[in-house]
Amino acid sequence: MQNNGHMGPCIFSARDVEIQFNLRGKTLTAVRKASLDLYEGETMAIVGESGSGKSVFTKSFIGMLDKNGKITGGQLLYQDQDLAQFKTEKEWLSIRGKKIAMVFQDPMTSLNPVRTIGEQITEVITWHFGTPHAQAKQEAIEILKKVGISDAETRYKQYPHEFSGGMRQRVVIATAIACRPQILICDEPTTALDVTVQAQILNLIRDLQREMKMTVVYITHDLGVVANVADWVSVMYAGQIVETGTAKEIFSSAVHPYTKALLQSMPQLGVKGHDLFSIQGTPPNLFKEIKGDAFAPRNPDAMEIDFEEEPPLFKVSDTHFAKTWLMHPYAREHREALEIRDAQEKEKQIPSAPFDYQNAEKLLQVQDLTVKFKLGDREFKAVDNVNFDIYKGETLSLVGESGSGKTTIGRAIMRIYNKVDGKIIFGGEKINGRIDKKKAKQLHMQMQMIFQDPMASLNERAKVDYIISEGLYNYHLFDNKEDRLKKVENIMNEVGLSSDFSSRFPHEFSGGQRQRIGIARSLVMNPDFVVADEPISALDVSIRAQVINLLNKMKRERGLTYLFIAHDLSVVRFISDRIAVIHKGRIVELAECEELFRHPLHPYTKALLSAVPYPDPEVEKNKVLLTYDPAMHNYESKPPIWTEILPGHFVLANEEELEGYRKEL
Amino acid sequence: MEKKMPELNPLKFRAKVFDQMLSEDTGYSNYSYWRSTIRTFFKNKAVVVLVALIVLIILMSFIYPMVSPVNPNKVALKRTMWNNRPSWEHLFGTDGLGRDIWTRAWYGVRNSFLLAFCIALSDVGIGMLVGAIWGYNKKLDPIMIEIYNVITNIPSTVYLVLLAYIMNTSYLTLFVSMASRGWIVEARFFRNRILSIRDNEYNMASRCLGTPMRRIATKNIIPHIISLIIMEAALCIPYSIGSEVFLGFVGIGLPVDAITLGNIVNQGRASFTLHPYQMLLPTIILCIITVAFYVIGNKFADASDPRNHV
Amino acid sequence: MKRLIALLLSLVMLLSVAAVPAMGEDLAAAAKAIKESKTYENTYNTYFSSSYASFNYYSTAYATVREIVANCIDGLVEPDIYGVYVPSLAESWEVNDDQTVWTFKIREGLKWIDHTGAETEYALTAEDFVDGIRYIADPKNDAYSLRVVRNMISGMYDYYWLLDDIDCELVTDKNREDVVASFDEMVGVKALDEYTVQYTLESSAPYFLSLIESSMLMLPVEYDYAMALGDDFAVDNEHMLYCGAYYVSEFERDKAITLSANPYYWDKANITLDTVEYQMIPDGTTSLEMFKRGMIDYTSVESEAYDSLQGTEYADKLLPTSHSFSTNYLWLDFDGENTEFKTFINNENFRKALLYSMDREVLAALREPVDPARILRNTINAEGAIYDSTGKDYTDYSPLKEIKETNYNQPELAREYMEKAIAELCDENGNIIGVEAGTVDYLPVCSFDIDGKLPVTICYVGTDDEEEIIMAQLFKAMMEESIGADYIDFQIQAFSGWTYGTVADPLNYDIYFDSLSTGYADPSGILTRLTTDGAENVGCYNVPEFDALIEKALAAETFEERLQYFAEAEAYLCGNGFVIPFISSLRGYYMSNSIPYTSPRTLYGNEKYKGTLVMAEPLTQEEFETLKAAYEIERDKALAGN
Amino acid sequence: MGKYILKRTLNSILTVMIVFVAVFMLLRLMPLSGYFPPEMIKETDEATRMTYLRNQGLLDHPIVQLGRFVKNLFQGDLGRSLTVYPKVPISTLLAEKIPVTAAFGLASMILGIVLGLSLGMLMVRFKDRWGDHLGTGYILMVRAIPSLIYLFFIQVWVSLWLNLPMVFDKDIPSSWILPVICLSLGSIAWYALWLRRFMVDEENKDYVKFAMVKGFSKKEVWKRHIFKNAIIPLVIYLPSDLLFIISGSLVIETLYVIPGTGGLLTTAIEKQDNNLVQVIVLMYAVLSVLGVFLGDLLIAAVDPRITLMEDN
Repeated sequence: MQNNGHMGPCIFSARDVEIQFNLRGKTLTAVRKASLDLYEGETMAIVGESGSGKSVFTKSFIGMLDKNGKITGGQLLYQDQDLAQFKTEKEWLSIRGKKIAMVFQDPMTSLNPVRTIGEQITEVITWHFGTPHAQAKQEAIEILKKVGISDAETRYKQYPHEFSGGMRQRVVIATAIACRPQILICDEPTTALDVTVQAQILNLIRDLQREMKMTVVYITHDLGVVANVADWVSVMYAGQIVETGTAKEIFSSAVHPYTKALLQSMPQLGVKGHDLFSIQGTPPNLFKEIKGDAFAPRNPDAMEIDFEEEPPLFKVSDTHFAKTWLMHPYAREHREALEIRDAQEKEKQIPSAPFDYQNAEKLLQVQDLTVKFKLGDREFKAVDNVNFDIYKGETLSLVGESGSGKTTIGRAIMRIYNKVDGKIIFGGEKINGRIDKKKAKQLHMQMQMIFQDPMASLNERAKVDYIISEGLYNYHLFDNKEDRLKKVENIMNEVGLSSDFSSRFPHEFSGGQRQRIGIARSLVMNPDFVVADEPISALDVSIRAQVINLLNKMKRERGLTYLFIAHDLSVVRFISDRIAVIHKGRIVELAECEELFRHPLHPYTKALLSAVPYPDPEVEKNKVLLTYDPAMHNYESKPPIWTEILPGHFVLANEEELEGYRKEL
Repeated sequence: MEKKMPELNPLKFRAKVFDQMLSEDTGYSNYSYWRSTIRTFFKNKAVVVLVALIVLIILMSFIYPMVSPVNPNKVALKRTMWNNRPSWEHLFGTDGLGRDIWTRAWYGVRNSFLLAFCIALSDVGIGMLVGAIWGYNKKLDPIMIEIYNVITNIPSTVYLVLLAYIMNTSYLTLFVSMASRGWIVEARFFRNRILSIRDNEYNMASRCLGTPMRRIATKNIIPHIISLIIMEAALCIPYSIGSEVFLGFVGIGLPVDAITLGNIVNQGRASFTLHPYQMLLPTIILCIITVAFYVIGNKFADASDPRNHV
Repeated sequence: MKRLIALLLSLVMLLSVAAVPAMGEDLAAAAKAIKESKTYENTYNTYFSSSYASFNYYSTAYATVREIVANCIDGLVEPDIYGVYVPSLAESWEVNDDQTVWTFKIREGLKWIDHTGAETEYALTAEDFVDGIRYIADPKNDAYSLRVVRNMISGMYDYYWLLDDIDCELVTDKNREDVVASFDEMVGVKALDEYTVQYTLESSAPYFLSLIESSMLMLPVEYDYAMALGDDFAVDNEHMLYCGAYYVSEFERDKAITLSANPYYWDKANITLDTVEYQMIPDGTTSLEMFKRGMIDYTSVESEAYDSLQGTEYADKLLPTSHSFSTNYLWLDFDGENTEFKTFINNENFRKALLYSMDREVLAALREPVDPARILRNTINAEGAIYDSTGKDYTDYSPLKEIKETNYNQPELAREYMEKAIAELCDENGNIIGVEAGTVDYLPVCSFDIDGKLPVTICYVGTDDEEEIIMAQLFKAMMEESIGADYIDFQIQAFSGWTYGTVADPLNYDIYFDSLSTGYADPSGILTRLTTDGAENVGCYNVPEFDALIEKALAAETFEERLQYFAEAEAYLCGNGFVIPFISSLRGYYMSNSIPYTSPRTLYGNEKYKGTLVMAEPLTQEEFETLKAAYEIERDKALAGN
Repeated sequence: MGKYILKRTLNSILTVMIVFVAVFMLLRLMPLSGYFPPEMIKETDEATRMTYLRNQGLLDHPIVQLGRFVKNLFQGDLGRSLTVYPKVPISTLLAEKIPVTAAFGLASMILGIVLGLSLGMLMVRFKDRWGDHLGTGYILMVRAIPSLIYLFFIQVWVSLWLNLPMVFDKDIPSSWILPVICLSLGSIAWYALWLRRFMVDEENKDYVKFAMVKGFSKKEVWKRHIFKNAIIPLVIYLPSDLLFIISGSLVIETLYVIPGTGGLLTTAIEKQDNNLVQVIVLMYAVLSVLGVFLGDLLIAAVDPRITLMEDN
């Protein structure tokens, strides 16, 4: 344990690295003098939002920059060579794979679809170490076993499309470690995976790192994951490392305003009824030269100096450094004042009263809804007789993994899928199947939908003005042009966008802003009921808080009712009144939000809760991971029934299991 | 590792009032799809030259016939006027009947280009409409695929000879027979493109808002495939001119006194070894047009792909 | 004074006559010298331009097939090198006094040979010639251009249509087999004994021998062999038998044909070539190129090519093609829907205007660039084709001679006639009397509007063959220049060759480009078809005077009287512009490695290779002239002799 | 698997039948006088022509003719040609002509694939440098300029320059060279164009980045990963190309006088030889449908992702 808190020697150090791209004739400085030191056998997490330059920075370590980007300054010292000076491919080949390996985000496209996975691993071994094919094959099978792939011999000859997302990521990791690299860079390896699978992959990486004494660089935007896996954390913003330190220090005593803001805007830490702390605005435009502290324009408590001079790296402790003028002696009293204020606000926030269900009237009832899809000649049940009600003014969350049918339920309610079995009753009338035109028109105004991917849900070739007023055009909800423009302006201000953006095209906005346009488009029709299909899962942490606050504000002001579809339980806790957990097309448990967190009954709910990463290293370190295996219920003889075991707490179980649950309560 | 500390004014260490709009400024990148498509398109020097050439040739072929006194079909009775070498008086020389090839070439370019343009218009026009309808409702699929198979399997010569007989050789006949097959091929091409756009979320959003099909097509679908339409049209023109020349060779082409590049080239071919200039010069113009349109079509396709807007 | 001139004249005559024989001897010597000086090959390489359909010489419409069959199957008689008919398969023949019964004595001991050159068991007998007629008389065998033979041989007309009616179930009381069996009684052809065949004709036919030589239908066939093969008969060289100078030893469809000498041929001494190699060459430019590279022994030379060869080593190798009996003429529509043209064409002055409006030499120059006048022709029957018993050419008979010699290239005269015609047919401000505006429907060829006023709209229709298109445009230029574009509006329509049936028969035209050829040594071959209700009178003119003259000619006693009436009839037709012949359809020039005038002089049939001498290098013009002069002298001697 | 094949075969048979009947009826719209060459119409009178037509059975009702044609077809008798080669059995015609065209077609296809793929590779390896420009120039010349023009130049000038025979002759091997080269020009350009396009697409894929990260050099990645993925989409066209080597090219077979099937269909249609047209159209329809079907089978065999179960 050296004096700077590191276990092993420093094996890689990036000093004031600057990377520039020329894009559409202008140069963009993606990384502005970032420095980072990697020590042997440790896991360094780099946290930052999209556009902060974290993946560009790490890609420069192995010379994988895009063809229009180049390192324009600084050094990359590794084994007393300066990688920044590498020009020819031959030089990089001595590093890539053997010394530094990398794993990418989307497992679906990382493997060559037309070659067996075994071949893709063996070729690495033979290429680097020249081992004969037979022996290399054995090694490959060993590695496959090590990454947790059952019966590796048969799976060796299979093709990538025959593996699930999680399995494929395990194969990618196996390929990366096949040549025993010294440093493994993981660029958001689990973002595209479901929560339960993500937990298993994180455990796998931790075990491998300990076993092979590798240095792992873990890039992510999810602080929960950081808490789970990282020893050291560096926070990156607008192309600079603004704060670095041990995981414990960063989570407990963060110093840089951006890091503090990131931590506070985590939904898991939110207090119900009050707005989440959210960082205003959007990341800075890297085309322009940035003066002073890049975060200053978005930091309400910024000081004047922050706008003029770029802060140097201050030492907070032996292992903790931060690049903010707050650490300067002059700023001491300003810093203490802020700390006191934050503490006071913390106590003030008392959670608001839970939603009272006694005298709320039912807005929407779903009675044994089943949706079937035809795939080839086989029929496949996406939703299997689901029952639930939504009360006026509440937010019901529907949580489940990908492919569980949650989106299908949302679309069935919005009549996008029209051939469904069972009944959907809205405001007392049946709305699925054939209904007359007038009723359909009315429905279109009363029910609206918000979509997941901000990039795909806006028409690239239409101006924002048309996008928002598309609904108005359809039903001529305006008297004349001025009236329409007025309506558009109001709704834009409500969602926090300046009205002079209305003549721009969608691709000129950031993810968060595009999502706000989507929301504006729905709410301009002032609906009663909104289906939000994973509105925040594609956004960065800070932007999520903004959208959640916006949705809550809309609910408060307009008395909306939400069906909130998500796959992350922790995020959902803050916003929802009741939560329904869905698995393979069937709702397994439905309960009031806090009740579900206190007494999860169904094994699947328990497994979900245990897999969700919590942004506190202590909690994460000693958390035990439960796995759910659907075979544990024997439903052949006694089919499960949807019973209300406690008032408002429903669970799908048969007689025998119900007995067990009652004992637990 | 402390950097030398510049002397600082303690006064600066006070909170500055927060400007919300400054935080929203994302740096308006005034990137518009069409402007950067055009910019990438014309960045390539060769394209600029070819476009200029094409515009020049087409303008000349439309203006020259109106302006020139020479009647392209005027036959010279004196044998000395037949098969003259290119001279100042006859820039391209005269053909087997003493007609001025220079004038005939320009009439030919105009007629060939008009014919090819109409065919391109009809192929792409009808093709897009049928493709849109076909792409939009799934139940049409089996029937349309059957129609596609049948039409493409019937040899085009059957149409040509039959139409040439029923409607006697004229521009209209050639147009109908050449356009009778092109549309279904274009329709399939557009159907595949529209299928990939149709299932995007923004189309689903429009449907949720109750936007009628008509406006979804005009506002959501067509703007995305405009660049494809232009590319297909540009590529269709050289193809049509090429098949017109082929028809001339096979003998089902246009009426005899119609002046098209195909006819001139075929008439020149008969006495090629003796008077190469008769075929060579119109061929050069023909090649310039077909090559130019082919390059423009391909380069436009590359330029209209957002990935290349870097 | 007159006596002096007469004296002088007779002196000149004497001298020329004297000189002629002198010249004659050394000419013959010179020709003989040329022939000795050359070394000769025994294979002749030539080419065909369109593919050979099949070898069935009875039913094929293709001229190209006649060329092959003429060398593989001999007829009863054939012309010698001077055109005099000499015995071929028939050793001798005699005819009764009114030339209606012809009896031929067949050469004995000949056998049919097959495609390998081996003798088959089938002997050549008189029965084979009878079977030839039996084969073509049956409608099922689709004999081609049967009309002439069917009307000539007695009883064949009724036999043919009886069988046809039976096939169409019009006649039900008789059955087919009995009628076929009754062939010998009904039809006038009989095998008197194993080696004599006798033809009885409907009417006297002094030209019967030329018909035998030119028409394929008179050739013999081995009936049992043909019937056994059924549809496969003469499909390719293996499914037929040969009795001529050569047989088809190799046949590669659309590519190459090889004729090998028949080892058992009765006139073996006269065969100079062992094999004749044909190969397919589609266009003139390629054949010229291959001749230059020495790969073929003959090539035709188009007029453009002629100019390009000047100054090259081939300039003196270009030989003028010999006579062609087919004449190109303009056919006029007297009863078409285009009322403007109809009123004018029925006016004699307008027809005369058309006659004089064309500069025919310019048209002829398309085919004969050097001496276009050579191929001009103002008469329907070709000169040098039909001779009377005194050797006088039919076209020299008095009224036709003047037509032959008139120079029709007089544009001013054409304009005068036009003005006369307009004076007769139009009122003063140019509307044609009795003609209203309307649309003329000549579909599928074309449809256009007429305004009933000058200029007269003329719709010229020709095939889309390149040369005819050029000719059409020349007509337009010439007529609009001579008669005047203010008086006539000349429109050109082209139709693809195959739809002839939809243009000529249904009168979908005003002026139509066509060609007629003298089939055999008698003007009746064409003229009888041009009468008012004749098969060839597609334009529906009515010419009673012409019909009367034809009647008189047919009823004439002596051959000379017959020719005289025919001459008057033809002069009437051409002089009054009912039909406008203008050039012979022969192709300008050719180059060849063979000595001319050594093979039988086939006027109507196709070139026979018997006796042809082929050298290694091309014949020069001057050698050709000497040989031609020498040959003509001998020929006149031979013709006068018989 | 069997169910899929059965469905596809039924579907193909339906298409072939529709094409067959459509062409049959279209041909019956042509005029009766079209069956006779011009000289024949002048020589013979109307009645004799009617007899000729009746003998060939052309006067019966089209449906009867269709029935008779199909009946003969099932007995393996393709009938006889009417006007192009009167009375010559079509089976002998095809037996003579198809081998010649197929020989040329096969030679040019092989040449096309070998040269085409190597040109494609050259263009990708030297992307945006001389290799690319050379290849694009060639493709431009072949695909944009109407083929008639440069084929004509080649026949006249190249045969003179290299003194190769201008016309095909089965006894002279050197006479094969020019026609095969001309025939293969088109397919060389086609294969080069598509290989380059697929290679460039694959180059931007994620698995290529991951392969490079594994430490393979660019050349290595080309060889091991990109080439195989780029070849797969081309495979689907191979069966059709192979089957259509018997179609021959009208232009080249006319210029070089190759007695193949190149101009057969066009001449047959012009001369209204119904029997011949019918057989050729049937043959081409069966081949094209078979080509597509085999293409799908081949791609399913080569590309693991595609299985025959789900309908495409």
